[in-house]
Amino acid sequence: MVKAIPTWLRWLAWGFVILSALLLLAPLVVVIGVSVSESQFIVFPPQGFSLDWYRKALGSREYVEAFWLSLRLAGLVTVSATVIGGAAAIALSRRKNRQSLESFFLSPLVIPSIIFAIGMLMLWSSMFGTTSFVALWIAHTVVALPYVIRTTLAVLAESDPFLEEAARTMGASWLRRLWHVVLPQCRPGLAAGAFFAFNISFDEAVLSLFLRNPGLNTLPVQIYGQLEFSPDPTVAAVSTMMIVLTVALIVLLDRLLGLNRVANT
Amino acid sequence: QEITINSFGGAYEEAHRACVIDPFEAATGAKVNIVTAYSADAFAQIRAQKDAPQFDVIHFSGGQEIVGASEGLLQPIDPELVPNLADVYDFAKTGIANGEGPAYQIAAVGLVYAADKMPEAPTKWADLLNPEYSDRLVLTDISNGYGMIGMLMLNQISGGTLENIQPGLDAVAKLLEQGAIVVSKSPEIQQEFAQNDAWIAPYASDYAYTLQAAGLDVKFVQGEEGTPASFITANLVAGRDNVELASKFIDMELSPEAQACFSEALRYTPTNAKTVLADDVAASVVYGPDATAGLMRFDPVAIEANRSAWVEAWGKTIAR
Amino acid sequence: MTNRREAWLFLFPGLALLVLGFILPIMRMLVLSVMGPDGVTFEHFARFFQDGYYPSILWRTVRLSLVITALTAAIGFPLAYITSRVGPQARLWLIVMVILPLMTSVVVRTFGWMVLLGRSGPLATMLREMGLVGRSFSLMHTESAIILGMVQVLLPFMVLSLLGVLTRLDPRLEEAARTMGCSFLQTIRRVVLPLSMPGVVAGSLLVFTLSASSFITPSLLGGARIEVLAGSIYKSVTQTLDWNFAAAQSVILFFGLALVLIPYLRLGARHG
Amino acid sequence: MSDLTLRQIKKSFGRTEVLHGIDLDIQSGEFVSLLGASGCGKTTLLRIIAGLERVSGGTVSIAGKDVTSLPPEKRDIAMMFQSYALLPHLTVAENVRFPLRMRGQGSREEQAERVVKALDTVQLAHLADRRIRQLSGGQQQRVALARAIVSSPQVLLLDEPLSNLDARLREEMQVELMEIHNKLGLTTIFVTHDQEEALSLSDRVVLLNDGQIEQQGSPRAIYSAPETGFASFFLGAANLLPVTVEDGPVARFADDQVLALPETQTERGERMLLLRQEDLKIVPADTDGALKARVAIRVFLGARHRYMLDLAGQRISLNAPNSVLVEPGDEVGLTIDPEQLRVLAR
Amino acid sequence: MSDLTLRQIKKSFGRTEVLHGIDLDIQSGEFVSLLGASGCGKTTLLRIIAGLERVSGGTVSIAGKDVTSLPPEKRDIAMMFQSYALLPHLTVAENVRFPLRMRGQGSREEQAERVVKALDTVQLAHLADRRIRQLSGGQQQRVALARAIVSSPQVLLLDEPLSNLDARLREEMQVELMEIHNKLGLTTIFVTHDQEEALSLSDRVVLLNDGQIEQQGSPRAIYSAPETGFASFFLGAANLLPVTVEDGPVARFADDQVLALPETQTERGERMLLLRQEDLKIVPADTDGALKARVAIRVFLGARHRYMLDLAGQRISLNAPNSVLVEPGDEVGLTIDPEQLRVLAR
Ligand SMILES: Nc1ncnc2c1ncn2[C@@H]1O[C@H](COP(=O)(O)OP(=O)(O)OP(=O)(O)O)[C@@H](O)[C@H]1O
Ligand SMILES: Nc1ncnc2c1ncn2[C@@H]1O[C@H](COP(=O)(O)OP(=O)(O)OP(=O)(O)O)[C@@H](O)[C@H]1O
Ligand SMILES: [Mg+2]
Ligand SMILES: [Mg+2]
Repeated sequence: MVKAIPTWLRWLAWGFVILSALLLLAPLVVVIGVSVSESQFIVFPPQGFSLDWYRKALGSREYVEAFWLSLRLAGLVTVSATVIGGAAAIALSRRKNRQSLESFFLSPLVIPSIIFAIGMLMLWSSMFGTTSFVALWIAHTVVALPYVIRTTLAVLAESDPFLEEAARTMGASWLRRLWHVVLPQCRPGLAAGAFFAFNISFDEAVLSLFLRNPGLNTLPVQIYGQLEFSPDPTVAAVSTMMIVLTVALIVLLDRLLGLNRVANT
Repeated sequence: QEITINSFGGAYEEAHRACVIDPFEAATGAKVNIVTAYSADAFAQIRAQKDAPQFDVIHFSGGQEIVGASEGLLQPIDPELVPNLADVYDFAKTGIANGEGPAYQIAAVGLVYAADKMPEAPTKWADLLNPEYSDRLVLTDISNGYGMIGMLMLNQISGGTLENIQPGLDAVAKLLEQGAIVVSKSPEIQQEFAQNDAWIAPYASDYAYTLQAAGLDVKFVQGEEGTPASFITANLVAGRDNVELASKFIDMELSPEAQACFSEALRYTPTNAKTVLADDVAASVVYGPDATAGLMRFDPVAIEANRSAWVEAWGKTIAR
Repeated sequence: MTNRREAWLFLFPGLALLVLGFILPIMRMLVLSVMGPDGVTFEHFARFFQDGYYPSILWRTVRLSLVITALTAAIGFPLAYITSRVGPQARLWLIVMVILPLMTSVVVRTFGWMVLLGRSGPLATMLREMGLVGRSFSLMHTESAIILGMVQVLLPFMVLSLLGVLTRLDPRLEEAARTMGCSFLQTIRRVVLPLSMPGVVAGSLLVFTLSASSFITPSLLGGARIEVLAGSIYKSVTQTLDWNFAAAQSVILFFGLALVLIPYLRLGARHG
Repeated sequence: MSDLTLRQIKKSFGRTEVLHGIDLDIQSGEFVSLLGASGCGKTTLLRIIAGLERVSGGTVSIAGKDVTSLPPEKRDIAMMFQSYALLPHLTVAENVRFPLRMRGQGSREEQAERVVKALDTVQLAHLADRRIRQLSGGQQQRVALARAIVSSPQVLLLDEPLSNLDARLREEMQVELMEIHNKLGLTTIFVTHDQEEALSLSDRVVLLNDGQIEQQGSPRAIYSAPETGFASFFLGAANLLPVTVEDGPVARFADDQVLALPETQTERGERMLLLRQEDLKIVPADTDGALKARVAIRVFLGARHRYMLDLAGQRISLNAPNSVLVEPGDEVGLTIDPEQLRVLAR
Repeated sequence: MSDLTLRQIKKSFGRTEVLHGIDLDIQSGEFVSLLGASGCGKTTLLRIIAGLERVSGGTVSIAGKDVTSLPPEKRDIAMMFQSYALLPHLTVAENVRFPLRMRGQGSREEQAERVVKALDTVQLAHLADRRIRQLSGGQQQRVALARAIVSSPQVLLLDEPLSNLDARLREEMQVELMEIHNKLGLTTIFVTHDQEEALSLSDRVVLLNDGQIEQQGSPRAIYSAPETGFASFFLGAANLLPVTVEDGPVARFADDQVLALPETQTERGERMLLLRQEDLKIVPADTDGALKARVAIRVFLGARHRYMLDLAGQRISLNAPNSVLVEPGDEVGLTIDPEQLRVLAR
């Protein structure tokens, strides 16, 4: 059985997980440490303990506004990228000859975002005038699209082609088939893609930097600006709050919906 | 009514707000929208947005106004609308005729050093070449405006000119060999001083003050060989329709009160001759007609003409 | 609805978005690569290849990206496999562990690395105290720093791409292999790995392109002296204001990556 | 109401043609079995009827209407897949309810009721809430069967629906299938590899051989009058022996034994003689007029024994009830009613 | 060389126990069939022997060595999965070669040779380069079979290896399996749902009922002397009727017909009478001493007919050769040799 793993390998696996955790989490430990440091600088190990930076971040209108804007934007991008990208991936997975289309959908990954940002700004200005939330939304969706497509395609490659056929013989129209058969099948891929989309948008600095206007200041841009001129641990505090929020959200979702049960099927 | 401007973020933006924006809004009842954008990003933005600019007033610290003016992105300032312009030192408004905006602040570039660590305080640019300091020396990439000035200064003391920066590059190469490091962003300088035992760096007075304000024991000195300056200019963007209000904003930035306020907050050198500074502030900035006259400015036109080539040459020099 | 209509309905939004929202804007930029003061010119490309400097940056970019991709795959595959096979509770925490890095801003995370790797960071201090390195030793501003930082940043992309595929593998195939004399590790190599190829391909495509086109982490960790092409492009756009050259570099980067990717995509197609 | 007509159906995968022009008419309400060797194209034919596979040539019509390019969900069919194709993310009951939901048949309560009934039919009501992966092979097969019969389609396509069930259950399921078929008057097409199942259940048996219809007809007709060697070989447990037909008429075996043929046999010369197993009777070796053979192998089958006999240098096989018991090595006689003998071309 | 011993094997999935303590000894070289209803735990038992499933209790030993926690690859077994478990990324030949490669048996050429031989055995040599997804169901099953037999393991586990094959092919495969078994002396454990297959192939039949061994023994023993109602019901095509055993000894049916029992029957009272189908003979209704029954249903099975008769208010079934031909509605007589009658507890 899969459970029949040699003991030494089991230990090795645990060692490996611990090392990976170290690699993945070490910088975060620094960030968390810095965020509670009394020092004005980003130094580690932290000197003293203070929650001033949290107070400062939460008290700053810019941070709070930027946070909500980013959240709204990332939420919308997640939806649009997942819907559009998921649909494209499903259509692609059914095609026999799909290589060129597939590479085409990958192209936003290969062009540095600054080029896209400037091009987008030029085009938008010449066509619609000043940039708006919609411009940012479109741009982020474009960048997030390939992630959804890749992850979904990968999962669909392993799926049982008979399932959809079976649904067809049971009279399922294309929409119902999509909803009841195809989507459950690509759920792990879509979930990963959606998560990437959210994260890409939430963490995207370059496009946001160029497409913004006074009312359109996202969190990464805010952090970026802060760091450029006067780096202080506020950014660390903001990041730490993000970390805590993420963990809380995942655990909550798990308690409420049983993520695992869902992920298991 | 409202206007849109860019500011540089962090402490600068706070000062900007306190010294200019808030009073301006109070005085005119207009609203000022701020976009936090560094000069380089801001320039790229207005260039790309040529068809529909969103900024009314744009501030540059790296000489971008020269390119901007030549590309017609900027609009010449009407002195009538900016009365305070008359009181500004001449050298700070040389480009007005070309369409460039006036400098409303000057950052002096000199030597920033860790007072508690340096064996003895540096006094001149040549101290940077001291091999003993080399592995504690922080240079700044010339993609950064202050970095460019620092390099040109090194070039000058090594015998180079604006026509020939090779001596400067050679000096840099030697320093790097001896262990100096190059950073490309301001926060990294702080990082180096705060965490990594850096001792000395050629950089600007304003940033030295930021470091001090944050609690680091650093000092700023002007090098004996001269103090090159970086000008922060305020420019009108072409293609916007409330020029009058925007001009009024620039006027406010040039006012003695605003300039004094800025100096107080961030230790910039004022450009309005009528500015009066408190003594403690005056002591730590280059202040007064004589002192300011001693500031030097590398010919911005020459810099712009050569920037691309220099950046490339610099890149090749420092490349590992 | 016919299959064909359905396929187009599904593809259309993506295609439209990409053409209008991506191809159109970047074309505006990319045509600059062949524009000179007097009409069409290839001088920007010529400049790129005039000496070894820019090609060496391109080569570094591709090389680093390949190393980073290989490392993330090497770390990500076992991690994803373990994640997909442990109990539900452990899986939840492993997933949290993997995606946490993504939830902090890249810049901030990179600062974490700068602190860790710097001259006075814990790592250097430790090595120094063990007498292994000199006073000015620092991992900062090395290619290793870039690789380390990027691997951490990109590992989640690899792991999550693989996880979806791995959780859907039919466990009976692994069992069958075991009864045919495969040890556990051989099963992984002969059965799990080939079958999860679509996930490996997806993950490494994302990681490869991301590492080739990102510049914040490389420029912070690698420093000014170790330039990558995306950083150089960014510099051309914002500092030297030479957009034509920036466009030319982008075109070259595009083709450089395509050269690596096309055979790879083909590989993926064969497995999928 | 829904006659199904296939005309010249061809199907190729790449360059290999697997169906070479199938013509088939199925009456509404008929129960048809498709019989044929492994890989002969049975599944492919079902899939074409269901609309899952595009034909390379030919037309499919239902009730006179050409449906060749109608998508499967528009045809009123239910199909049970050879590999079951159960949806892994749903429970047993949800799987069975699926076609009802998709077709919007009945209210929620009615659907639930019908699901329970279908699950009862396949004796799985106690596992309604299980996940598919937690079922044994036979249980999965029964879920698939329940899912196929739960909605009452015009045409029911079953691809080896009972292959993984034990004989008891299989018999019960056969009865259930018959009852459903009779009650609802569905047109049912049934793929099976079990001849007895095909013969006992269906109104008509269609025998496929390598992508072509070899013979079709009522079970009795096809069994008792196979037209080709393949048909007789495949359908009955038949033995084919080379003989020379001589005047008499008699058939002469290689070892010169002769067997009387019915008067109706007029052709002469080298032929194949078809000896159906159940027509052969083992009698004492010295019985008059009996063929002589030697017992080579005896296999116990429970209710009967299987014997392999050597007759005229050929190995023939037959099943005999346990009441007849001879030992390997024994010489035995074989008698056969001349009327049951059939002579085929070599 | 490799006796296989199971001791008190228990297995639970979650809270449901599916094996309740199985004790089984299998001699080296034995051919054992596992027989049982769908879902009774056959596959689970095979998986435990293979080492794929952890036991909840009990031990497995091979050749006297406890292997309960030995991983599957360390046991010298080959298993054919009910769901085939073919590797989709490999071709047919590569799939078959897989165990040889993994076990490092033979050089490249030898392996290729053995692959060809195994594919020949299952009559698939012509499809060696196909991908698995391009095969029909029966072809896939045969590839799985070839993969199981290609290496010569000590223990061969086959989980319904022939369920998707037509009768002809199935018979041929049975012969091949027997030959392989005899030639190599493998210990073979064979799950099947086909009683005749189990009885004809195996040295021993193990009858599982709901996670327990109901009875085991040689085919003849288990068939002719079922110890429980389940065994007789499941194995033989047997009819069980409630009777009252009275002095005589005779069995009295519900409608007061009586049937003589053998002298050895000493118990009296309410019992079940076991009437094995093949022991029952249909005779004219007026035959002396015959039970009277009425024909309810007749089903054509080709070589024979299946009759459902109403006897004393109960439905019984039996198969009769085509030579006996009665019509539904007819009254018929049934005779049976008293020695073949068995009386079981109610
Ligand atoms: N993962 C599981 N969780 C819960 N129950 C299970 C699981 N796997 C199998 N079972 C149950 O265990 C019992 C035995 O299953 P097993 O597969 O051994 O049956 P089987 O005898 O092989 O049946 P079949 O002839 O139908 O293949 C079945 O009733 C099945 O429902
Ligand atoms: N995708 C494919 N590519 C090539 N050949 C195929 C493909 N699918 C099926 N075939 C071939 O077509 C033939 C008919 O297949 P089909 O599945 O209809 O057989 P079947 O009669 O159902 O057999 P079985 O009883 O074994 O299920 C087989 O020989 C098979 O190898
Ligand atoms: Mg088939
Ligand atoms: Mg089973």
